[in-house]
Amino acid sequence: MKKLALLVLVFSLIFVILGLGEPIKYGGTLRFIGGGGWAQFPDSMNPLLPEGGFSPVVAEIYEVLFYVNPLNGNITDLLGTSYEWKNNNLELDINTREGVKWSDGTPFTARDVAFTFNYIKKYPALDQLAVWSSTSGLESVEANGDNIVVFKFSKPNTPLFYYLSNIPIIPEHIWSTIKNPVTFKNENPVGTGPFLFKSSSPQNNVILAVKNPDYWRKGRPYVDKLEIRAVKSNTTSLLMLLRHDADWGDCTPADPKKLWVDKDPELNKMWWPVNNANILYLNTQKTPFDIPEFRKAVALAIDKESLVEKAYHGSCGGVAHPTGIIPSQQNEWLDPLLKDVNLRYSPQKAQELLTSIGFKKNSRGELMDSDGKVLPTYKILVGAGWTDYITMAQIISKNLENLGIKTVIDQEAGSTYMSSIMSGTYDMAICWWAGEGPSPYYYYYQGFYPPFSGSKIGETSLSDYARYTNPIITAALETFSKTSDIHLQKQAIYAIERIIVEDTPLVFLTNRTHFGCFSEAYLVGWPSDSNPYCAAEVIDSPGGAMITVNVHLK
Amino acid sequence: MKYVLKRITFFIVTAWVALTINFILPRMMPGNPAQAMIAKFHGRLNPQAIHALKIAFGIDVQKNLLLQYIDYIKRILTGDFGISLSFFPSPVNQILSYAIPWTLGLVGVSTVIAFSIGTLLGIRTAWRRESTSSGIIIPIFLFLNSMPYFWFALLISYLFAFKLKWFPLVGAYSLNIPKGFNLARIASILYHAILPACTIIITATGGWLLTMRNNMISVLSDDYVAFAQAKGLPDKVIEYKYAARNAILPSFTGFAMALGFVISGALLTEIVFSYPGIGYILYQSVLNLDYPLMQAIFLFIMIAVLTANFIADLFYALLDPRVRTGAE
Amino acid sequence: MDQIMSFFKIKKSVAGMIILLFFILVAILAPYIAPYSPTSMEFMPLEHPNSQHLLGTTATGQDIFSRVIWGTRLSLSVGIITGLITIALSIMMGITAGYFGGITDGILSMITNIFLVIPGLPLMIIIAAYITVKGVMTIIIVISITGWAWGARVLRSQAMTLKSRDFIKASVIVGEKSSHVIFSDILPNMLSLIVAEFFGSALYAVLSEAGLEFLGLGDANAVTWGTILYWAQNNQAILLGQWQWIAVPGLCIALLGTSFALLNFAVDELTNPKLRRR
Amino acid sequence: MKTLLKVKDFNAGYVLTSQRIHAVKNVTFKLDNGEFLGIAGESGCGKSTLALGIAGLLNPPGEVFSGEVEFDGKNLLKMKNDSLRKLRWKEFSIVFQSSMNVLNPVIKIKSQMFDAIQYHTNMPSNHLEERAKELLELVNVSPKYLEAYPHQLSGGMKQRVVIAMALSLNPKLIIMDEPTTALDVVVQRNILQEIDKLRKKFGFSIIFITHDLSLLVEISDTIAIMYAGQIVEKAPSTKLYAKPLHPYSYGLMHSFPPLVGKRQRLHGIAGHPPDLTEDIEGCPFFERCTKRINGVCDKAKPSFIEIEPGHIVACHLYDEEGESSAK
Amino acid sequence: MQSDYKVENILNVKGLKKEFKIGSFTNVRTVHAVNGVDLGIGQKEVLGLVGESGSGKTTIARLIAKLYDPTDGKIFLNGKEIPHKMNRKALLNYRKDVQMVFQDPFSSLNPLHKVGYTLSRPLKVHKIVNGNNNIKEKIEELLEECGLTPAKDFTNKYPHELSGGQMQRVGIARALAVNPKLILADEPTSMLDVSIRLDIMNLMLDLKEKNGLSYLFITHDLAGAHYMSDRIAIMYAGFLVEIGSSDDVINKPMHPYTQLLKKATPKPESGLEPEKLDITGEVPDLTKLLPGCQFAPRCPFAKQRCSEEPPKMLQIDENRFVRCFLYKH
Repeated sequence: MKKLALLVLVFSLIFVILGLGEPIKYGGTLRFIGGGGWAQFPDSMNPLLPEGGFSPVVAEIYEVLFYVNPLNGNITDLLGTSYEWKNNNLELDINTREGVKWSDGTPFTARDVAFTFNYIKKYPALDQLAVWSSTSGLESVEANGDNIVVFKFSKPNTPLFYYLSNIPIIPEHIWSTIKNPVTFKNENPVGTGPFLFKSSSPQNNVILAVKNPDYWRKGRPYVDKLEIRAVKSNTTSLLMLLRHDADWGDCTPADPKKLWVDKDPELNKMWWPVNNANILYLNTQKTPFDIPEFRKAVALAIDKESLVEKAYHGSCGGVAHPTGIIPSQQNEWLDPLLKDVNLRYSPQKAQELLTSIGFKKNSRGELMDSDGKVLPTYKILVGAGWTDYITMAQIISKNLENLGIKTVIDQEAGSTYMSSIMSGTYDMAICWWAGEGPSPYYYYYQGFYPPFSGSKIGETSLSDYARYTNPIITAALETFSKTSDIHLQKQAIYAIERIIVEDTPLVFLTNRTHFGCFSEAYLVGWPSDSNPYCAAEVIDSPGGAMITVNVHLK
Repeated sequence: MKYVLKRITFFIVTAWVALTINFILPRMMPGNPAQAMIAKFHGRLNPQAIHALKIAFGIDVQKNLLLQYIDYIKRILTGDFGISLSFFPSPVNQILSYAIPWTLGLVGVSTVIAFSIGTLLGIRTAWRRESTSSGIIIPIFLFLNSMPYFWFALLISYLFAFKLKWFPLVGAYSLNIPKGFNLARIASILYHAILPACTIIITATGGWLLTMRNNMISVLSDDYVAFAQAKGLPDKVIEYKYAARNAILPSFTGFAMALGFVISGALLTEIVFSYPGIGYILYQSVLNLDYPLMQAIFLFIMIAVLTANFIADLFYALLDPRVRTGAE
Repeated sequence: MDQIMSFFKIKKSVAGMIILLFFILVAILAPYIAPYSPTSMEFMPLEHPNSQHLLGTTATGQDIFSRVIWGTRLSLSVGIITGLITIALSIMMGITAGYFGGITDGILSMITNIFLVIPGLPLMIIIAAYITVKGVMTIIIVISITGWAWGARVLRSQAMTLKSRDFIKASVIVGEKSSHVIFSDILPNMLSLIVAEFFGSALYAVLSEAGLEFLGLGDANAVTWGTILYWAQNNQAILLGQWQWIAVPGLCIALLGTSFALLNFAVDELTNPKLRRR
Repeated sequence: MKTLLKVKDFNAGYVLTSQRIHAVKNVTFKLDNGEFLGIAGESGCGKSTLALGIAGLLNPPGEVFSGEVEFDGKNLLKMKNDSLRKLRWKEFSIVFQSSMNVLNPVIKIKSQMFDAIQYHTNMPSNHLEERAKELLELVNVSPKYLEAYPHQLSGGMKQRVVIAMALSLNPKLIIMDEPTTALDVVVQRNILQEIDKLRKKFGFSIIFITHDLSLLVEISDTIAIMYAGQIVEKAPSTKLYAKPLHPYSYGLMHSFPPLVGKRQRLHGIAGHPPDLTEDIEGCPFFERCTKRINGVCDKAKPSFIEIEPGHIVACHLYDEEGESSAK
Repeated sequence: MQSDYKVENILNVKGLKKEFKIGSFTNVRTVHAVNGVDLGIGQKEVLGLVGESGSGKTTIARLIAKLYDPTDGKIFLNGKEIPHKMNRKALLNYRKDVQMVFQDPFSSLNPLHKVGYTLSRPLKVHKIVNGNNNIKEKIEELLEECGLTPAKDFTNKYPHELSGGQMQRVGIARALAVNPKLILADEPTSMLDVSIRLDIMNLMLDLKEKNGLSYLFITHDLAGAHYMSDRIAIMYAGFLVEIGSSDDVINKPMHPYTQLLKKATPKPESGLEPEKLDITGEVPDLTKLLPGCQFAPRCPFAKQRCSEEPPKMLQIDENRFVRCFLYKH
């Protein structure tokens, strides 16, 4: 009898193990390495400063309401458990999680959430996502009891949910006494997140964090420790990864396949999901860039395949779609009629288009406008030292030369580059979409919404770098933001896409990606195409924090 | 005393001019730190953050340049360098305090070693001028001195740290060592410093060698050396007490300058070895238009150079009585 | 004449001349030596050295050998032109200060000292980062602005020494104008020092250019040894097994630098009476 | 009197990459204990090379080609470097031409006085100070200057210090190479007076090299006249002054306008010395000589003739052959 | 005021004074190089200026040559006062009359220029002759005049191909090129070999006769001064202490310093036993001007008064002046 019982026990154990899969191993250290971007980790742990303004460990300490995966819009509940739009989308109710405690033991309530939002209203310097800006329509945030937060709007703005859910929530009982939160460094952070700050060594550029034993998600995180390190060059971070001195790197090997994956395909994994696009901005406030046919001709004249190959060794997620929509959002948001539209490299078509608007080449092969004037030499603006952009510019320059358009490459230091783009003094510039989000709305909104555009050259254009606006697009954007009905939103997006394809306000070059290099030497559970629980964001963002709670020992 | 006064006058005037240049230069350039931030994050930063950043950085209101200048001078005089923009909101002083000790340690010690080796070799090659070894040593060091030092750093880092794994790839010390001042930590620091120090020493020694050699040869033809010989003194005494002691004097100014510039760090070495130090910080502060940090570092460098010069002059006076007593 | 003859007797100067002449020849003959255009991206990327591509190809499919050959032109020009501009600035500041003395000297020396005290590389970074038109000319300007002060100091003291020589006084008493005294009496007598300083500046220029390019502050679009290194490093050439991509341009810089250093050394050796081998 | 120094067939010069300068040719002379020998000659006549060569201080490219130097019974040229070094300063010392610059500017006088004494004698350090003070007092320099640096002394004082140093080990011979040329006449006279006093006191010999013949005839016992690397005449100073035999000596003697007496036109020696890189067939003075005998003087080297005891001359005018053809 | 100012002199200086500042910024000391010197040089006269190094004799020459601006005092050329600051034209005119020969022939010729070029410059600058051929002719004439024959051989030579004496002759030819009235000769023979010195002095004397020149002949050698000069002036510590005809000063020196100089100078012609000196030869410190006579600390005849009150120049007879209290004041 005893023996039988033992046997049953053993079998049932085996059954359990087989049935539930392998048990996850606990322990170990997750070693992150960042290259290039950080000269030195900021030692501030104030989560309300802009990204990069705080120590990367902060994202592991402070949580947001929801993690909205920008790749697919999937929502992971964090401090929020559900939300509901009410009153013609003029009110948003968010239910907050019960039983969560701040790391100092104080219970977390909806009042902390309301406090956080009202706090950044009071200190505009902390409102990094501009949720309180005049265009957002947000009017008030109040707690309704311990578990509900009510957001009231003066006009409907459903896309704001994405930004609202991305604000790190801070404990009222600590922050209410802070005199100047803008320069507050928050050296003893108290949060609700999966990790607790342990120490930092600014000299070595290393930050250590340990698992929060009282974290509300039972059993998470799997690893005991986080070791976050920055090195001063991209190559060094790659060398660290190759030496298995790091498990996860935010590094951009020139050719990630050859330099990383192929060196040990068993262990070396990369996932570079597309999150943005590289765009050749044509300054539409300057002739001839104000002529749609000219813009389209430029688009057709550029060998985008070659850009993908030469500038990115094929690992940028391919040629961008003519609408600029990233691939993972195309199934849902791309107008089916536009599915097969492309602006494939065709110098001949480009030539024809130019001829159609009266542009001709002269005997020396220089392009003349319809008045017979030779086009001047245009500058292609890129950031100094950005090799991918410089390579693209070199190719574009050669491509345009075939059309008879002379260009030179203008390499500017970061601030000058951005200033030229924003003030509209550039001719052509390679840059990115000035906005990311779980649907194309966010790109289009930042890219074409009139308040973000400068009315004339010299006037600041906050994010509409091409300085292009279109009443149909404006109307469509407004329709989208007024509704929470996905069908209506889709129609609005389709309308915008059609304008873009027709008018070519921007020349889309290649896709852009996040750069996740993961090593399975010690840890597994990394995000991937088959398990895209986040977008391989860097560790200092809510998306990065998703990775730290998901990886575990092999 | 008058000598000191004179040096101080020069010190102050130079510092003032340099400070002013320091103030004007970055402000002549287009763009602002908030835009630099946007560029730096390659699209990761929401463009709407510009507004918030400007408020945080205090650049939302355009102030009169003169007022800014007065404010700037005032701040510097009170030792308040403000808050860094690229490492917002860390105070500039704090960032410097993280970086400067490492720079001083690595670059300073390497410079001293390079100077010592170079000077010693310079003495020897000058003394044994016609020997074959001198004939070989000089071209070798000329070559080493002509190498781009970052290139050399790349090669040795790849070879000795990555391939052979004899040395660590990055950092200033190992993480697995208990905090505080202990032997293991010192050993670890030294271990991490070997490769970066080697790049500096190997590429810098040649310069000192040549300077010292030329000084030494000049001195060797001086009459007091011949006189010492006539006195029947042993060669070593002549070589060091009579020749080297005098020949080293002109090297001091250069050495002091070099020591002063130690503060500016060895940017490319820091990058290749991810070694902490002021060079990279300065580089970042420039790229990110971090005026407060940039200004502070420049000021520090200049003060260091001027101070080093000053000390060198005093030291010179100590070693050369002609200067001390004001002979012509 | 004697000096020129003995110049050729110093082995080091001959070695320096040979290396320099070699590079000058390569620069002049670049179109004939280089098999391909240095900017063409038409080849298979990352080929290892083979008979078609002696030094392999870059990640963007450029022929590295052709780039190194063409790069000689710009790198050498940067070295020489910067050397010339630097030495011209040094002469202007140093000799004017040394010859005229007095207040002129006071002001010019102060400026020189300030430029000596301001750290070179950081200043270069600042200027290079902010000059809005990127190009080789920028690099030349930047290095010249930051590099003339040492030379000026040396030339100033030399001018002061020369000024006390009797033949200068003789020229003054004959009634010569200051400009004539400077150009006919002072400058020619400092020629050897100027030549030595020139080679010193050229060495400094070549190394600084490489450093600036390596940091990405130069014109990444130009073909120089510095940019070849920059692209190689950015493409992690060593990890790709493309050793030659990084080794060859670096070696070229070091060799050109060595030739300048050797020539500097030789001129110094020859004309400094105390260093001269009797 | 005992002979202290014998120099025989001494040849020295400079070997350069392109040429070889034969600066001292077949010089032979003797120096007695306590003798004051003056060597007079113009720049480039090889007098300094001779002095350095005797002392074994001719540094490359300088070189002693051949000859013998017998000092106190020891052959200096055959000696090993180390033993020669021990001899220097102790047995013979040398005071340089550029005596203003022979003191190391950055070291105290004291230390520069001590080191030679220490090296050669192992004198205990408490005695060193004593000795140094004594030496300075000998040359009329206040002992307080022991603590001074060279630049704090005037030129005359520096020269006195150097002379004191030369005396420090009681050498038998002091070679003085134009020790007073750079000094003003009054200072020069003062120092010479002192040297004379010291010589009488300690009895050392002096080889005194200068271009100033009028000075030399006043101070030295014997004078040797050098021209183009050779001694052309050697005689007791009184005799040389009264009757210079060699045309060069005569010319040199009359190149100094007299201070007192009537002003009258004098004439120097026309032309300039020969190039020492080339071998001269006959008499080196041939080109400039007013009494030259063509076909003799330019063909054969004159040999030494002792005209009177102690008065020797190398001139064809005085050898039999020359004399006959002159008449 | 006692002085030998004479209107008919080619050059007169009155109260000439020069101070140099040494050190810089805050550590300035003043060197009193020349302290109120009065001098006159007559037509076709050689004035010998004798003194030890640092006595200010070279400074006087350079002041007269307009290489320095005087701190105080006046210079008269042909009886006309010469302003301190002149425009280029006036200065050229002055330089045409007053030229200089330097001490060191090795340093006074630019080593990179041929003799012909060096000599052509004054001819061109002062437009003495025009046309290349004429210039060439004139150069050869000058060279021959200075004993450099055949002249054609010398025009194409570089200084290093010449001997010291030849270089000095070129230096004299250069000074002569503009037909000056006065030549300032700053120790022109002291760097030359003894056998050459007389030749140069003789050349200068011949040229004087031939061209009607005047010389200021500076030397530290009393015998040389005696040989060359009509009159001799003795300087000490920036002061003129004695002046008189050459024979008078040498044979009957009045100032104790002149007497000392004479004693110290070798003169085998008056007996081979050197005269004993009882004065130490320490040089005066020019940065500290003494209240009395500068020579007082060394003077065997010094009295109380000598260190309290500066002696004035005392006229002994028409040509003789001495600055000493030993003589009736």
